[in-house]
This record gives sequence, C-alpha cells and structure tokens, in this order.
Amino acid sequence: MSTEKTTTDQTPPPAVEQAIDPRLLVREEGFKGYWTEFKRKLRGGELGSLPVIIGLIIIWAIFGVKGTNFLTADNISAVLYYMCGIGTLAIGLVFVLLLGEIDLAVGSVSGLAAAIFAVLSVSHGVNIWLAAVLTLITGIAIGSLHGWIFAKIGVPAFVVTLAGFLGWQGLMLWILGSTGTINLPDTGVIHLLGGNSFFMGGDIAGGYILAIVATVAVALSQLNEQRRRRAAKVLFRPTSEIALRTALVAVVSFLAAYVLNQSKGVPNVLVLFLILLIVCDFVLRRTSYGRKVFAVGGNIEASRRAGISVPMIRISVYAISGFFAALGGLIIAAQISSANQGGSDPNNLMLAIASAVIGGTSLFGGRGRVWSALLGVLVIQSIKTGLDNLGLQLSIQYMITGAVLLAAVIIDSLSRQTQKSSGRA
Amino acid sequence: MSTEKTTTDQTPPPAVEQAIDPRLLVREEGFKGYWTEFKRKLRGGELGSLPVIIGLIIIWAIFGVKGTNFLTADNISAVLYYMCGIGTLAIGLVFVLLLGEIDLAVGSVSGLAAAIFAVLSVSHGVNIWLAAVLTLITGIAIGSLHGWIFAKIGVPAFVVTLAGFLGWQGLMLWILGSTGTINLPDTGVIHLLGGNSFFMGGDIAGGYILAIVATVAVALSQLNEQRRRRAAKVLFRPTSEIALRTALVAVVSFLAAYVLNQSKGVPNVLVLFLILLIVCDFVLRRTSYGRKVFAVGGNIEASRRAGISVPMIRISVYAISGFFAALGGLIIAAQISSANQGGSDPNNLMLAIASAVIGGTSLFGGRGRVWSALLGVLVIQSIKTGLDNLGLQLSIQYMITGAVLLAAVIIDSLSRQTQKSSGRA
Amino acid sequence: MVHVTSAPVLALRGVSKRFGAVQALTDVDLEVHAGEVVALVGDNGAGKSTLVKTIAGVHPIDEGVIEWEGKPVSIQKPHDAQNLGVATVYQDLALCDNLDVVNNLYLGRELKSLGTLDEVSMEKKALELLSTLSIRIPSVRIPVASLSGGQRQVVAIARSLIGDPKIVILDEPTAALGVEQTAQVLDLVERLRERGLGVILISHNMADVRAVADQVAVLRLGKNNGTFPVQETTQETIIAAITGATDNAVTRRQARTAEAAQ
Amino acid sequence: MVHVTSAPVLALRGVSKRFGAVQALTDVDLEVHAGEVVALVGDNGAGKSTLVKTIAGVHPIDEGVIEWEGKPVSIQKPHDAQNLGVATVYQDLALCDNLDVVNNLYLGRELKSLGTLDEVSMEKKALELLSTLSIRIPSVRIPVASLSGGQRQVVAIARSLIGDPKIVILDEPTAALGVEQTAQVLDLVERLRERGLGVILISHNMADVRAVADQVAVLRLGKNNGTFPVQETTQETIIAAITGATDNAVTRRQARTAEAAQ
Amino acid sequence: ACGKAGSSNSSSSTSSASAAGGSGSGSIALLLPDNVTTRYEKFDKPLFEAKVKELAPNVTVEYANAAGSAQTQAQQVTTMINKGVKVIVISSQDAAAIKSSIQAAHDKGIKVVAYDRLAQGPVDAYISFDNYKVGQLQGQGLLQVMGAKATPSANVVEIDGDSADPNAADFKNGFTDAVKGKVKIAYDASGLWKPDVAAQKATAAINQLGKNNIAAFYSANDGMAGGIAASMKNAGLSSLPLTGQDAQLDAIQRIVAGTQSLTIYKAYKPEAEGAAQLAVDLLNGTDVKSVATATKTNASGNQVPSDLLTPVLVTKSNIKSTVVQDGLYSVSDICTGEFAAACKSAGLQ
Ligand SMILES: Nc1ncnc2c1ncn2[C@@H]1O[C@H](COP(=O)(O)OP(=O)(O)OP(=O)(O)O)[C@@H](O)[C@H]1O
Ligand SMILES: Nc1ncnc2c1ncn2[C@@H]1O[C@H](COP(=O)(O)OP(=O)(O)OP(=O)(O)O)[C@@H](O)[C@H]1O
Ligand SMILES: [Mg+2]
Ligand SMILES: [Mg+2]
Repeated sequence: MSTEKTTTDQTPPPAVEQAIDPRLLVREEGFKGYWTEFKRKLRGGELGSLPVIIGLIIIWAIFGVKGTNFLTADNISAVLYYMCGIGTLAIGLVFVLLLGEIDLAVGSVSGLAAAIFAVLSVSHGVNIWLAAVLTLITGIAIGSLHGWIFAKIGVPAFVVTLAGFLGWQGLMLWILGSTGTINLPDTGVIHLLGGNSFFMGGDIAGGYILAIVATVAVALSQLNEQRRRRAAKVLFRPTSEIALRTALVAVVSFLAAYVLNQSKGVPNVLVLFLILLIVCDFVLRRTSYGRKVFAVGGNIEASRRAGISVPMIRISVYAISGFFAALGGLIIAAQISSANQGGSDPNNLMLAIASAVIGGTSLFGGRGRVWSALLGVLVIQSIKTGLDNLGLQLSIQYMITGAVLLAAVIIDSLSRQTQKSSGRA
Repeated sequence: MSTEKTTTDQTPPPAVEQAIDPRLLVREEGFKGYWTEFKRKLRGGELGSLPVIIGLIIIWAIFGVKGTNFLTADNISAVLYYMCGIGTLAIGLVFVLLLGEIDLAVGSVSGLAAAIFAVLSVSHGVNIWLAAVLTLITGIAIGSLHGWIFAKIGVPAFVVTLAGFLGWQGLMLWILGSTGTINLPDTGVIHLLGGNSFFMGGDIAGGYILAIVATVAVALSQLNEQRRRRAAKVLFRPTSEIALRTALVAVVSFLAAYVLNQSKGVPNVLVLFLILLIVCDFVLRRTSYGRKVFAVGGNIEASRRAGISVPMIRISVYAISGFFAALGGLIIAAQISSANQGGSDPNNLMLAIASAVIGGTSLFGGRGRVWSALLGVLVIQSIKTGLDNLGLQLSIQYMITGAVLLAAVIIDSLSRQTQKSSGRA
Repeated sequence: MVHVTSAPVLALRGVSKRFGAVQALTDVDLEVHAGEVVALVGDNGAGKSTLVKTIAGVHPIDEGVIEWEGKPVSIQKPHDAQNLGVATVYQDLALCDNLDVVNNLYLGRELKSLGTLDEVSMEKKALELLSTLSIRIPSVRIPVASLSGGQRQVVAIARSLIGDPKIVILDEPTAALGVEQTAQVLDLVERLRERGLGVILISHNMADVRAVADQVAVLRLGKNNGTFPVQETTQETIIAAITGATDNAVTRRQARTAEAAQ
Repeated sequence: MVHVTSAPVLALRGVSKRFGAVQALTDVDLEVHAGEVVALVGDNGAGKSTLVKTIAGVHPIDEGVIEWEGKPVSIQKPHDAQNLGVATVYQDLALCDNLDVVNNLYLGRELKSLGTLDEVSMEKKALELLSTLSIRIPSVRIPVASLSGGQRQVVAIARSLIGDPKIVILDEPTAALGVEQTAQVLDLVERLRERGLGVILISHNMADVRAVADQVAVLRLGKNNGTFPVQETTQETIIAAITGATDNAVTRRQARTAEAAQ
Repeated sequence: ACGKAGSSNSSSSTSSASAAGGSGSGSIALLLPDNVTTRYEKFDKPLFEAKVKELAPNVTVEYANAAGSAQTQAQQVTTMINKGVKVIVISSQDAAAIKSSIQAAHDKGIKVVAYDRLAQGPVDAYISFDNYKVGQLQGQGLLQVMGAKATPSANVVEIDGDSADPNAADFKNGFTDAVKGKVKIAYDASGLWKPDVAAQKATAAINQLGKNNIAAFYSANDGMAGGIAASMKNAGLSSLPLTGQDAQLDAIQRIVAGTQSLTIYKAYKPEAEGAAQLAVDLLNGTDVKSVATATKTNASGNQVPSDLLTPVLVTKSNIKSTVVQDGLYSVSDICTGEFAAACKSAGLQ
C-alpha cells in the first residue's frame, strides 16, 4: 500500500500511545464532550465559519423583514442562481489566495472569454460546445502566461495580473469592437448555464435526489475515515460527531431542495458550481498537489527545499484561476444571454476577492478552504439582491454594501483575535 | 548628544577596525573603484532604479519617434503637470505598501474629498482655504478610521479598505447627489493646484533657482554626512562619489527647469509634489517614526517585541494615506476645475498602486522608497500622455498600457532575480 | 556569587498559560533576585520559552501573579515589560530581516540628534558592542537576513544590552554560537551579575549552566520540578529532574560508550 | 568506525560562493565517504551553513566542482540534491508553519493510496518516528508554528530520515535539543554510519563532535583550515584551528576559572 | 412522476398580470442605468414617480439603478419579475445585452417600456429624444458659434462618449454628418464620459496640433466638457467654441461665463412624464399608439411604437427661456459667487 522506506532502525518502536502528551486537553466521549469543546473553542475564538453563517442569517433576517419579497422561493432561487458567476471566479481566486498571491485579471479574463466565445460561436459559426471548450482553453492559456511571467521571470504577481487586467480588457474591446454587444442563442452550453435549464428538467425529484446523494456521501466518507483511523490506532472522530455533521448537511440540503422546488427547480448552473466546489475541495485537501499549494503558500523556501517545484505550482495555480475566470465569464454571459463591453467589470473582480476573503480564506496565503467561495458569495449576492429588492438609491446601496461587508468580517476578525491572543495561530 | 546607557563593561573596546571582515570586497579609492563596483553590481543584479530609468528613456524615445509632438516642452510639461494627482495618491500608498498592506480606498477617498471640498466652498460658501484644510482633515480622519478598524479590531486591511472603496464612493454620490457636478472657482487653493499657477509666476529665474537649491542641498548634506562619519571613524562615502551624485542631480534638475521654462514655467503643484516627496523621504529615512514603519513592514512580531506600538504605526500610516488621498483628490479636481461623480474612478487607484510598485516599492512590505512614487508615476503618465498624443483607439491603448507596464517591470524583476540567485536579498 | 536576601526583583506565583487545547504552563513559581543568575532548564517543550515570553509580555498569563520588586504588576505587552526593566533575548530571535544590523540593535530606542536619527553614533557604538562579543560580521550595514545563525544570535544578545535593564532573560543564547563566542557570552553573564542585575538563563548545556548559574529551576511538562542551588547539586540529580527518570537515553548512552571503550 | 578506501560518495573541489559584496566561501575542499561521519566545524559566520546549502542545492556554487561517487554533477536546485540522495537538516529548519507536523514530515513525498493522500498511514508512521527520537509533541496534528524550538528541530531531523538518502547532512541538529534528545540524535548518527551512510555533522559542541565524528574538517573565514582525524587530535588543536589562535576567549576563560578555583 | 417544480405559482403570476387590466393598481419598475450622470436620480426618478402618482395613485414604483453594469441590470430585471411588477420601464445600460431579460419579462406577461435608450427584444413602447438629432444640433450649433472661422481647414478636436454606450455612436454620427466638409476633425478620441480622461485627451490634442491651430472643441456631453474647459483654460484657449449636452448646472454656468458655447437641453420632464403615461397606459391595458405616434425598429427587429421628443439647443441667449423657464434651475442656482457678474451681463438676474 505504501511505497515508503524509512531509515529508522528496526528496533520495535515504543508503544505509539506514549506520544500523546498529558498536557493535551482531550475531548470527552459523547455529545457532552462535544459541547464542552464547542464552548472552549467559542471562548478561544476558534469559530471557523460560524460568524459568516450567523452574519448570513442576520442579513437574511433583515432583508426578510424590510423587503417583503426577499424570503420568497423565487427570490432565494434568484440569489442562488446569480451567485454562480462571481462564485466561480472566487473558486479560482481561492487557489491564488492560498498561494499568498492575487489575480487582478480575473474580471478582464472573464469578459474576454465571453467575447471570444461569442465571436467564435455567433460570428464565426463554430459549434457552440467546441467554442466553449476553446474558450476555456484560452482561459487556461492566459492564466498560464500570467503564472509563467510571475514564476519564471519573477515579476510580482500583482503587477503581472494588473497588466493583464488592462491588457485583456483592451483585447476584449478590440474583439467586440466592430460589433459591440453580441447576443448569444439560448442553446447548448449557454442554455445549460442560463436561467432556463434545471436539473432533471426541473422535476421535483431532482432536488431531493441531489440532497440525498449529498447526505449519504458525507456520512459514508466520514464513517470510512473513522474505520481506517480506528484500525490504525490513531485518534478518530467519534460517531456522535459524525452523526451531527451528517444531520447538518441533510437539513441544509433538503431545505435548499425544498425552496428551489417551490420555484422552478435546481438550476443546472448551481449543480455545476457545487460539483466544482466538491472537486476543488478534494484536490486541495486530498491530493499531494493540493498539499503543495498549501506548502508554497506557507513557506516558499521550505517548499523549495522539500523538492517541490515552486514555479510549476505557481503556473498551474494561475492556470486554474484562468480556467475559472473563463468559465465564470461564460456563466455571466449566459445569465445575460450576451457578451458585451462591460463584461470585464472591475466590480466583478472586487466582489470575487471579497467573497473568498469573507468566506475565510486568508489573504496571506496558506490558510483557507474552497468552501469559502460558496459562503462568501452567498453573503455578497444576498446583499446585492436584497438591496435591489428594496430599490434604494444607489449611493445608499454602496454605503450599505460597504458597511455590511465590514460588519461580516469584523465579527470574523474579532473571533480570530481572541484566537490569536490565546496562541500563535 | 546621545542619551543612551549601555551595559557593556568599560574595558577599552578593541580597535573598531578589527570588526571589518577580510571577506568584504571593499571598493577601491577613486572613480575606478566606483566603476568596478558598478560593474559588479550590474552583474549581481543590484540595479536599484536603473531599469525603471532606462525603461522611461525607452518609452520617451519610442513616443518621441512615433508621435511628432511628444518631446516638445509643452507636452513634457503636461506630463509633469498631470502626474501630480496620481503621484500624490502614490506617495500615501508607498507608506501603506511599506507596512506590507494595501489601501484600496484611496480612489474613493480622493473623490469624496473633492466632493466635500466643492460642497463646502461653493455650495456653503466656506472660505476656500478653510474648506481645503477641513477636507484634508476629513481625509486624515477617514484614514485613521480604516487604520483603527484594521489595527484594533483586526479586520484585514484589504477588507477594511475594500469596504471603504464602496462606502466612501456611496457617500460621495450622496453628497454630490442634489447638484451633480460642481464647478470650482479658479482662486485660492484651486488656483494654486491648477494649471495656471507657476512658481514665481512663471519667471524664468524660478526654475533655475529651484535647480540650484536642489543641487546645493544635495551636495551639502552629503558632505556633512561624510565629515561626521570620518570623524567617527566609520566607513564613509568617498568625495568622488559625492561629486558624481551631485552632478547627476544638477543635470536632471537644470534640464527639467530649462524644459519647463520653454513652456510656461514650473507648475506650483509640481513644486508642492516635490516638496512632499522630500519631506516624506526625510520622515521615512531619518526619523524614528520612519524606522518603525520599516520595522513593522519587515517583521510585526519582532517590532512588537521591540516595544513598538504596532497599532499606532498602522493607524498613523493609514491616516497618512488618507491625507494624501484627500490632497490627491483636490489636485485632480483642480486639474479639471470641478468635482464630479466620476471622481472616485477605480482606475486612479490602480494607477497609483502601479506607480508605487513600478518605482520599486515591494508589495510585501519593508522595502521601498518614496521616490518610487515619482519614478513610477512618471512612467505611467508618460505612457498615458503618449498614447493620448497618438490618438489611438481605446482598446489598443489598454493593450499597450498593459504591455508597457509589464515590460517595465520585467526588466526590474529580471535584475532582482539575478540578485536573488546571488544572495538572499 | 553575591547573594541578596531582600525581596526578589521578579517573582512568579502560580502562573498558568494555555494555548487552545494545550496546557503549556500549570501553576509555575519562579524567583529571581538582583545579582543572581537563575538557570531555567527542562526538556524540549517543557514550557521554558513560554514562561519567558509571559514575563516579557509577548503573551499575557491566564492565571497567577507576576511580582516586580515585591509588588504585583500586570504585563500585557512587551512595552510593559521593557518599562519595568526586562530585556529579553528570544529563542526565535525576532529580528527584522529587512533592516540592517545597526537598525536592529537600536530598534525602538534609536539615538537621535536634533530629532533626526543619529546614524553615525549608532553605527560607531554598534561596532564597539559587537567586537566585545568577538563576532565577525562582514558589515553592520547589511540586512540581518543575510547573517549566519550565530551572527544573528549575537545581534540579538547585543540588542538586550542596549538600554538599562534590571533583569536580562537569555533564552538559549549560546545554542548557535561557536566556542569562542560562547565563552564571551558566559563572561558577559558573569559581568551582568557583578553589576547587580538578575539574569534568567535558559540552556540545555549542563556545563554552561553549572559554570555560571547560582540556582537551577527545573520545568517538566509545564510544571515546576524542583529548584536546586548549583553548588550543592550533582549533574545527575538535575538531569533526573529534567527527564523525570534516572534511566534515560543519556545514562544508557553513557553506559554504552563506557562499555565500548573497555 | 568502518573506513572505506574507495572513491568518496561526495567530494567538493575548489568550491567558491559569493553573496553580493561578501565572499562567503573561497576554494573549499571536502570529502565524505560512505559509512563515515565528517564533522564540519568553524567559527560563527565561517561559511559552514553556506557550504551545506551549496551541497543541498539551495544556492548553486559560483566556482569549483561537486563530485558524486567520483563523477562531477551539477546541483542547481534542492530537487537535484534529493535525487542524488542527499537529505539535509537546515540550521534555519525550513518548515511550513501553516502545515501540521505530519504534513511537514511527508512534504514532497506524501504516502498515497489510490492517488489520494493516505493521511492515516502518514499519521501512524509519524507517531512512530517521533517516539524513536523521544520527543513529546502534544499532537501531530497541530501546525508547527506552535511547536517549541526543540520540537521543531526534531521534526526537521525526522524529516530527513524519510526517503532513502546516501548522505545525511545535519546543520547544528542538537542546538536546541535537551540532553535526552541530544543523546538520541547522537545514537541516530551512529546508526546511520553503521548502515553505511555518509554523514556531515555541523556542531559547535566539541564533546558531541568527538563522540561521533571520524574526521573533523575546519572552516575559517570561508577557507579550509585543516582536516583532522578525531582519534589522533586533541581538542585544543581543533579549537586553535577554529579560532585561528591559541590565545582566545576560551583559553582565557579557562585560565581565569582555574585561577578562581585555586 | 413528481411534477414540475414551481408549476403551481408560475402560472398564477402570469395570469394575475394579464388579468390586471384596468384595475389601476399594481406596481411599475423603473430601471435606470448609471449613477455617474446626474440626471437619473435627480430628475428622471422623481419626475416619473410624481407623474405616476398623479395618473394612478394606487400604483407603486419600484426603482433600481444598475451602476453602469449590464450584468447588474439583468439581475435587477429578475428581481423585479420576482416582485411581480406589471410594467418595467427601463433605460438599458446595454441595449443588446438586456434582450434576454426583456424576453423573460415579456414571457411573464410584463409590459416593457424602453426609456431614453432603445433596448432590443419585445419592447412594448419607447420614449426618447432623437439622439441623431442631438448630434446634429451640436454640429449645427458649433458651426453657428464658429461663424466665419468654420472653414474646411479649421481643426476641430472631437472627444466622444464611451463607445459601449449605443447612443454615443448616434451623437457622433449626427455631429459628423452636420459638420462634414465644413470643418476638419483633426483629433478624435473617446473620453469615456469621464472628465479627467477628457481633460488629458484635450491637453494631448492641444500639444499635438499646436494651440494656434485649433478652431473648436467638440465634447459629446457636459461632464467631459468640464474637464476639457479646464485644459483649454490652461492652454489659454478659453475663448474657443466648446460643445456639450445634458444642460447640467455646471455647463449652464460655463455658458454664462463664456467658457462653453452651447449645450443640448433634453427636457427631462416631458420624457419622464411621457414614460409615466406610457407605463400607466400599459398597466391599464390602454392602447399606447395615441401617445407613441412614431415607430422605430430596434436592433433585434421588433417594431416599437415610439414617442420621439425634440431636443433644444441652449446658448447664452436662451438660457432664460429654456432651463430657467422650465424650472430646471433657478437663477440663484446658476448665478452663484463667481458667476454673478457674468450673469448680470448675460441678462440673468
Ligand atoms: N502558540 C502556541 N500554540 C499552541 N501550543 C504552543 C504554542 N507555543 C508553545 N506551545 C506548546 O507549549 C509547549 C511548551 O513550548 P515552549 O516553547 O515553551 O517549550 P520550551 O521549553 O521552550 O522547549 P525548547 O527547549 O524545545 O525550546 C510545547 O508543547 C508547545 O507545543
Ligand atoms: N544571503 C546572503 N547574503 C549575504 N551574505 C551572506 C548570505 N548568507 C550568508 N552570508 C554571509 O556568509 C558568511 C557565512 O555564513 P554561514 O551562514 O555559512 O555561516 P556559518 O558558518 O553557518 O555560521 P554559524 O555557525 O553562525 O551558523 C557570513 O558572514 C554571512 O554574513
Ligand atoms: Mg524554548
Ligand atoms: Mg550556520
């Protein structure tokens, strides 16, 4: 099973238990221990995603009371539908942020991708799926170019992607130049990513099937992990905790399925977004590639000395970011059924970065999860849609968005500070 | 002279010379040694500002050949005039970048400042100088608020200033809301910062007096330093090098004075910008406050343990950034004689950041100089004006700007890489 | 070996400190008198550095009392400790890599003339200070990032001597030092004692400890495990207190090498 | 003490290295045979770590030749050295602070099952490996940022034992270690020699050096200053080679303490 | 097997919208494109709301501003559909990109009025000024101001709007058609609707052509004209003709002071009120042909009943009879501080 050879000598090692330190405060068995640990963590400020989730609930509650239509099924499904574009950009940014770098070009690349796709499929009549594939490849190529200039030539990533921010926007304007906006047909990939395509054609069963699959998968993978750890005699997660986590996933996913079914069903683009999240989470947490991304984000020199090819990791991460930027561009274009000159809106960039950060990915590298893209974009899109619902003046909208962003992260930061004062974390 | 008490014992210390390491390659006396050291540095990649300066010369050469009117006195003076707005924003950003942080709100704060100033002075009839002072104080207050939330609550600076970016723009729209664009009278501070106000009324002597002052000041301060170091028996700069440096400053300043005199004289806003650069350079390099800024940018924990109040430094640096953002806003408003709703253009932010970075200030904190704001903004404004001169299509302008930015920093980065491979630098 | 019977300059009473799920210090006591060198010893991870950092204000204590010259004080941040007169050399050194040697030495207490930094005096004094510690540094104007491990350590030690402390805390100061520099640091510790300062010295090197310390305080798994006057205690006793057993890798190794030598 | 007369596994010939204005290494030679422990000693800043880093590929050499099993090789990056079979414990440790102990141990050579990381096996083996070095770490799942200095050092040492090296380079491995852990590491060095590996050991502790080394190579100010077989050389000779003089702080201190003892 | 998601309520919303005819209640959405131009939130929104209130007191107006983003506007249309509005009045940020949103509204039985900018898709009515005519008026006005100086070799600097805005092309075409052969366009660039960009372009043009070789400046709107006026002043060219559009307060002030020659006044009131009338008519199921007498074909081929209003050229001589008389600005708004003297000489007091 393992291909490793250690140079440790073959005298029987002392019992593994010896290594467990008496100073480690171990959680007691059962739900009670879970609760005391939760309280300890709360006091120590290790809250994980809790503050963002609470923030989200507060935001929903406020808009639910203020605007009469916020908590309707149609509106919630609009939030879940529109968040997918920015959310996809944010996934790519999570990779980049984990490296401790930034990609300022995602907005421009997404606009460029939409333009390329439109020109290929509409103006040049290329098959719509082929055009989508070519577009995504272009995104990867652009990202790799950024990564290459950064990793091999050593230009700070900030500057490379700032140049990309300007340059790709220019290229997009030039491509669209003669025609301006290009309308996209509601077929093929555009139909799939657009607002009229639902999982299993919008059949009520679709949503529930997805919820069941999610719940079962979570339960099984955790139980399997527990079994293996128990067999290897290392610390494992108690069954009570697994039950709790599974229950949480079940509640959230069935609730979401129910609400979406009240509207028109689960949009396919949302299914795609969730699948991407799961795949990326797997890549980052369960593969040695993901481990290397974290390592480079934590300490470049240490990673290099461990034999990791830092340039390769950097280039690949920017390629991933380019891919998600292009895909996000297609999604946004599908949502408005056209590629237009405003496609590379810098606001999209800002919102995508904000999503990743609000969701809990550190700007300083080495800490974060892909799920932060989901949490963060939910917050952002909820605010956006909520304010649209209220029909406030734009100036007030800006101020509120700023204030809410701030409030959402102040809670998070306060909790981190408590955490810091009780450790180096 | 010094208030220090050391706990070292009072046995006569061994001759100081002993501490000079035999492995240190010391420069030979005279111009020859200077040249060999220059060659060694060139090979080792320690080029300092050289690549940016060469880049600037190349940019000027290209535009000089392509556009027929780029190298005219009028046009160069337009470059030097218009660069002051973004340049002022960039000065503030240098402080922030030295901390290893970012201030995304400078663009919005500058727009807000222009709006506040216009409403105060035009709509409310406040004295124009008082209005300017109040505006600058508002800038400082806003910056301090950002700094406080960052330093005391612990919200990442990126997020705080992103919130500011949105929020202050909203406030600006709201303030201008009822009136839209407000014309500014060409009097008082607006006249001073605008395009019709020249040093000594545009008298030819004005430019040359400034050049003489600069040259003499550089020579005297260096000779004084040399004298003191020689007296203290520590390494000092040879007279030959001082002569070379002084000559360089003299050539550049007299040339600039000559060209500006060919046009209408030295704009007062340029004089102000240069004075600000000198003052900030002094603060950063010669005061213990500046030293603390560098220290915090280098290692927060080490600074804290050295008894530096990290929150105070952070708050003050953001206050400085807020001040320069407000001042930059006034300058930009003076250049178009009005405060308008487009004042908080995110492009200004991007260009200001790019200026600081191109000029050589590290994004990762702890390394950089205020002069990079000057060098960088010269590059940026030259490209901008040069492209305007050519009257190119917008899409091509974006692409060229992106490409030139990239080229400028690729040279710089390549040299740094050579440097890195021959040391940890 | 000047022994003072008055109140200790610094005393810790029942100090505890927890990091997340790790209880790093439990109910620790420690006393340091003026003119006394207290060696703090213990196994890796025993909590020595944690203890020192609580005194230096790097992280505040969870429970217990810190007394300074007999009066309880609150040390919340490094500045507080410095104001009391505590100078600390940290195990992880904590230098600003981007600043040069002179700037690191004087960080936070720069010399000034007419309000501006007096670089010339600082450079001159830095050269003198470093040469008393017999370290060779190519130039005091290169960033500390490019110094060797030992050079960095000496810079950190020199730093603690600027200012006018009453207690100097040295956390493994000689770990990275060569034989000559180690001897200089031990000399330095003795000079500090003679000048009436209290010194806390952390070291894993028993020979060094026995050479300069008056008292040896042993920590084990975050708890006090005895305080011994150096003069009256054998090395074996101290090592047994550190490892918690008389049969340990050290004695086994000694036995083995003795055997092999026969 | 198995001496092999064949070609050395690793040989440096006339290696030089410059950093900006500092000539860190000048024309340095060094040979390591299989089953031999070479101690590399020298004053602070003598260039020991720089030499080790050139072998490990951290920074390429400016001049000279590195020979591996008799053939010249080019070592441009750490990966090259690892492929040859060089495992290195750096003085500045070089761990990823954000990763936990297990991940740091296996960084770059993770165990996998079916393409995904086999966390369970890694965790199990990590626990075993650390207990042979008798270190106590509260949990192998906490980020190394929160470990004590000695704990970090042991993690770095354990790291070098994963994989199948031919030469192990230890740059001051015991600097931060307690007495027991030091003894374990010295045992480990002997076990490595018995298994026929070449070991380069950098240390300032003459007792440790004499206990395990076969050869002692001295560096002084970036140049070779003699290579001595441990058996036939006195400690004084080595120290004199290190400090460049017989009259130095060490001898002065010894004289003084001897005097005081009378 | 389990049925279609949401089948129960999507049909009900459609039917309720179509059954609303004549009831005189419900809501109208007003979607405006950006916030950089003063007019939208200052004039259009309040004027529209007031007129709706007057015509149909029970009808509420839902408002949203897209802040210059086509994507945001698409989301806002969805939001409005979800809120169950019956009529959408939209000034599209991007006339083409909004097509699918308009289609979606249409499919839900919601009526769409294109306001100021002609959107693509099944639009039910359109009200605007004739943009081509705006450009033409600017051109004619400029020639008038230049008088004898308008020769085929006279250099004119042209600063256009953002090409992402479909109207920008109409202005440009109208202008170039009006001046073709009569003056020479020597410098032509886009000012992106931004004053600071326009100011630097103007300076570049002055340095490029030489300040003595320029006869006039064309600015597509007043915002950019402000920046251009500052550059002209710095170069000592304040006396040259300069155009504008929108009749912003600052432009009127410049016209009074003589640093701008003309602007185009597109009275917001008739436009906003006309839109309100169209919206209420559509809500009540009344035929709009009586108001929207013209027909325009939009880029997606739909024939749209249109109400095309005529813009007015404003110069120093008719400020009083246009913007002041319409109550857009009072004389005291215009004649602040430094402009008081100029006002007097212009007969404004
Ligand atoms: N910030 C932190 N977060 C969590 N645990 C920590 C933190 N700092 C220290 N610890 C734990 O506290 C214990 C004591 O660490 P400390 O650094 O005080 O040890 P030490 O006695 O100095 O050891 P050494 O001799 O190796 O330097 C260790 O087990 C360590 O893992
Ligand atoms: N990146 C660098 N840039 C400039 N100088 C350097 C750099 N790295 C090392 N040096 C210099 O090279 C010399 C040798 O350093 P090195 O780290 O090899 O010493 P060492 O023998 O390991 O010392 P120690 O015993 O203190 O660890 C030192 O004088 C140091 O200042
Ligand atoms: Mg320690
Ligand atoms: Mg070393």
